[in-house]
Amino acid sequence: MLSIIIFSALAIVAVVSGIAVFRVDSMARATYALAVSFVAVGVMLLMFDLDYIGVITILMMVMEMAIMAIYMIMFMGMNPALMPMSMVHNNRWSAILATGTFLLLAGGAVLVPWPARSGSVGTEDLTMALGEALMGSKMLVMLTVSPILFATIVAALVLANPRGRYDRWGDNLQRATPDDPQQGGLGK
Amino acid sequence: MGLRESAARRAVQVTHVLVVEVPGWGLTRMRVESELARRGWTLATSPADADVLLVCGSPGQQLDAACSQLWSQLPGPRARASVVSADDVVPTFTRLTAELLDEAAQQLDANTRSREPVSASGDSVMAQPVAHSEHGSDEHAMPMDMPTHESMDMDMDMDMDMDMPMPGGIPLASGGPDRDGLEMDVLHVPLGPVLPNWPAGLVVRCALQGDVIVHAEVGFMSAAAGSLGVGLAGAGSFRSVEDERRRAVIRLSDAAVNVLALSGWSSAAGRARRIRDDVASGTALIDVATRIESLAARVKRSLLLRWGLKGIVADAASGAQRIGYGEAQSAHARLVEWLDEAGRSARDTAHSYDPPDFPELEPKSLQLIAGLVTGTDVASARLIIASLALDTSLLAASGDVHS
Amino acid sequence: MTLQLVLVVAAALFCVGLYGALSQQVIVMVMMGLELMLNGVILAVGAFWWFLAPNPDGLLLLLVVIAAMTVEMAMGFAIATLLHRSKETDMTDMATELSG
Amino acid sequence: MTGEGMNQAWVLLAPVLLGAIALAGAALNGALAARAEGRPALSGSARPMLEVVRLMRQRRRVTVAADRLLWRIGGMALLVIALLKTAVIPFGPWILADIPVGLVWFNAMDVMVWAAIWLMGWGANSAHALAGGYRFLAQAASYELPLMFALVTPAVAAQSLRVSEIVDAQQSLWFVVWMPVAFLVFCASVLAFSAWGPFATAASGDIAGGILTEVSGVDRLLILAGRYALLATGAAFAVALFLGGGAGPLLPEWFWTLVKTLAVLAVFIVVSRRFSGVRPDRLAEVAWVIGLPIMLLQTLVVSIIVAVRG
Repeated sequence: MLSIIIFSALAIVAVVSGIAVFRVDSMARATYALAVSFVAVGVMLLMFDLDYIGVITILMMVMEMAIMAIYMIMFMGMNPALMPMSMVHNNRWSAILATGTFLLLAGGAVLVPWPARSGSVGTEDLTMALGEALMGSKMLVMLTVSPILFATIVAALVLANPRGRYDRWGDNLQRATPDDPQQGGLGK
Repeated sequence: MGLRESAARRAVQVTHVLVVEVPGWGLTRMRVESELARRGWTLATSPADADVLLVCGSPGQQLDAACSQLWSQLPGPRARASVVSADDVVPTFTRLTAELLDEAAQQLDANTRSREPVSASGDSVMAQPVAHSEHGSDEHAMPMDMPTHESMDMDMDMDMDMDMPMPGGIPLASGGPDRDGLEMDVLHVPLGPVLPNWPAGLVVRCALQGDVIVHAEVGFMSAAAGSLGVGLAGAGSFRSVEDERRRAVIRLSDAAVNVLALSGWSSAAGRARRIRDDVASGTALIDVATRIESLAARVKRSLLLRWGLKGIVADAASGAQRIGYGEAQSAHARLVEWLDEAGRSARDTAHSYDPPDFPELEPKSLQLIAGLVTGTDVASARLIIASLALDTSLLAASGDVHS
Repeated sequence: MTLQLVLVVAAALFCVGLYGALSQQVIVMVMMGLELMLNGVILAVGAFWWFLAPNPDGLLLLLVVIAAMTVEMAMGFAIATLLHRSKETDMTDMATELSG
Repeated sequence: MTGEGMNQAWVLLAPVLLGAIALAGAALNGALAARAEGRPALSGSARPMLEVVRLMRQRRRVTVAADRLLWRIGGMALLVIALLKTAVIPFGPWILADIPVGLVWFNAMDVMVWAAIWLMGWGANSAHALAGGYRFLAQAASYELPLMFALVTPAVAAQSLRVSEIVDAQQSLWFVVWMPVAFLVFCASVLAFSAWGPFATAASGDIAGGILTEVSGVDRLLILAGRYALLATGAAFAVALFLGGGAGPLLPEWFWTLVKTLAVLAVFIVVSRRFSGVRPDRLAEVAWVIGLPIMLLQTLVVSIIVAVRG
């Protein structure tokens, strides 16, 4: 019983702050509303005994939203003030589509006869088991995900960085220290 | 009631004081700082941090207006005083303590002052706190750029319609291309006239993108006409060689205090300040010489400081030269030089003494400072200005300079 | 707490995100919509795992979803920065005009 | 008293003890500052209490168009984060929540500091405060990855993310002995996420106090106390991860934990005074080009040792 109350409270927090993301008047509030939504979902995962995944979700999402807030302000140009804003297009169709999808999904969730639980949570350390699965029988997943993540890092840097090494070190790479707008700590 | 009083008595033992130095009253400010240290009081970094607003000297019109603005930003319980001569310092402090302890008067002050939110010190410690409403002058015209409309530029004159979105009466920041090729908001932020470790009376009005200064204009707020302080190193008709040396050591260590404090090394800055205060209060120079030398050695040894100050040079096509320095020198080199020179001056017992050169500041050289700080970030700009060791008392009589 | 309840909540999160991703004009806001959709997915996968098949292998799917989220985020920021630099726009509408 | 009963009492005791340790740190800092200014050190050690009284008496203030909600959340967050961190730190035999992923929990909480400090800077609607917030985020982006690997290293050695098991794994040999780099990186990161000492540029004087520019009264008190509390939890966690927790001869475990924590905290405070500020824009390159690879190397060495020993 208690778990249902806690879960419902978290669910309300998650959904309401999710809605707030598109309703509040300030970039910072929108971003941190999303962070709150993620934290609520992270705590729900903790309720499913998913300790590691739950805490990791909280960790990653708060970090990501802290960075996201900067991008929001950088790109959208807002003073630290509560600025009424509306940046929506085809609002009506979006709302209809979203509501339709919700009815479909929720209907499915309620009506589908879900199978009974198979297997059970062992007494063993789940995180350890997850790690062993990752490094053992399911290593292929890790082998796929890691190069994708690495490629993402490289690709994102290439896309976002405006200055190549010839801009920094000169046409013949002849400079002793790079010509940067802001000097780094090493001069590399 | 007894509880309130005893709490108040405890609170005033660690009063935080926002010191405003009027150009020309450097010695008074130093006297105030040494008295603060003696009592265990603290220099406030911003009005929100302060219990006391203490003005050293008699400010001119602009600086006076800025002080009133600061006064309105103190959270309270608060007290305000001004000291002109060094002899006034101790009695003033006693009076300030009594004022802070006066519960009834503080209560009255709290009840009568405006309850409106105060303006942030970042954008209101400015030359004309009411500039926006008085004259919609060209220098305050800001092109606006609404995110929803494509480059809808318009001048933000104050006589324009008020239906533009201005939350809290603050116009939105406008955009501008930044050095990384991204369009970014430009914030107009004045540095000075009241900041920790900042030359008296100087105002650098910056256009900031992030914390990079993309444009700067320099202004100056002078002392009241007809009143003259004694400058950073003091002036007198008769100067003995010993006095000259003393002045030089005070001046040099004061400059070192500023650079050390701005580089985030408060304990070294504190040592330099104690040396300065001891010399000012009459300790024999030979007695502080060892301390100066050990501080200089400490500063030279610190790799972290050298690394942190690396590349911070007042150069910008030798604007520094025209301000009065021989050559462009890094902040670190200058700091070491000051401390060495102070050590030499303190040891020196020769009969003649040639004081070290500091730039003679003229009103027109002020504008060169803008060139020195443009393109740097705020932290570097603060260090560059501190490394110039400006003595604005030389300008005290020249009146306010508008940017 | 039943699987149905959790799934309805997850569907709600997903659809709020869907609404945002479809209706918002600014790229970063669209990304926030996508994030919210993935938030719903994470919750749903967590619920399936807990109520249907609680064995360690199922957790891998969650890790993959989280990894997908970081990829989405990093690429989103990179493209937003690139667009901002080259076209001084942050709107999806303007980015659709691909001619330089 | 039984172990169970004591553990329940610990729920109430832990926040008090955290406060006491943080206060001891503040007192030491005050004493050092007073001695440096030529006043008796004893008068300086009373200073934190006097400051508390002063800030309680001072009025709060609000700036024009401040985002009050976010500002107040940011101001309170540091203390709350410190308390949440305390939950997974073992104090001798007692621990509030010995969850299987205690280490990750600690890491998640110090990421919360990113948000807290940036919100303080943002909420005030002041350019100086915002610059402080940005400085902290820039610094955070530099220290976080080395910090994560510094946290991972003891976990690899103990083969567990549970803090109590990490402590138990050190009974024969403290981890600091064979993972000194991780220990140093962790300590530096503690200073960094507490915005303390050389890493205090977010609140430094050159931007009029940065994140502290506009706060007064109780709000300021919460932030300052929060920083000391974060420093204290960092010291306590360093003891658990690297210094053997409550291990020590003769005296009870809780005593050794307390002594070690206070010692680490004292070292943090004394050593910080010897350094000048580290600017975030300079730190970034060093942290990523030197700090992170060295830290990875440390983790690799430890992993190999663990694998070889079986």
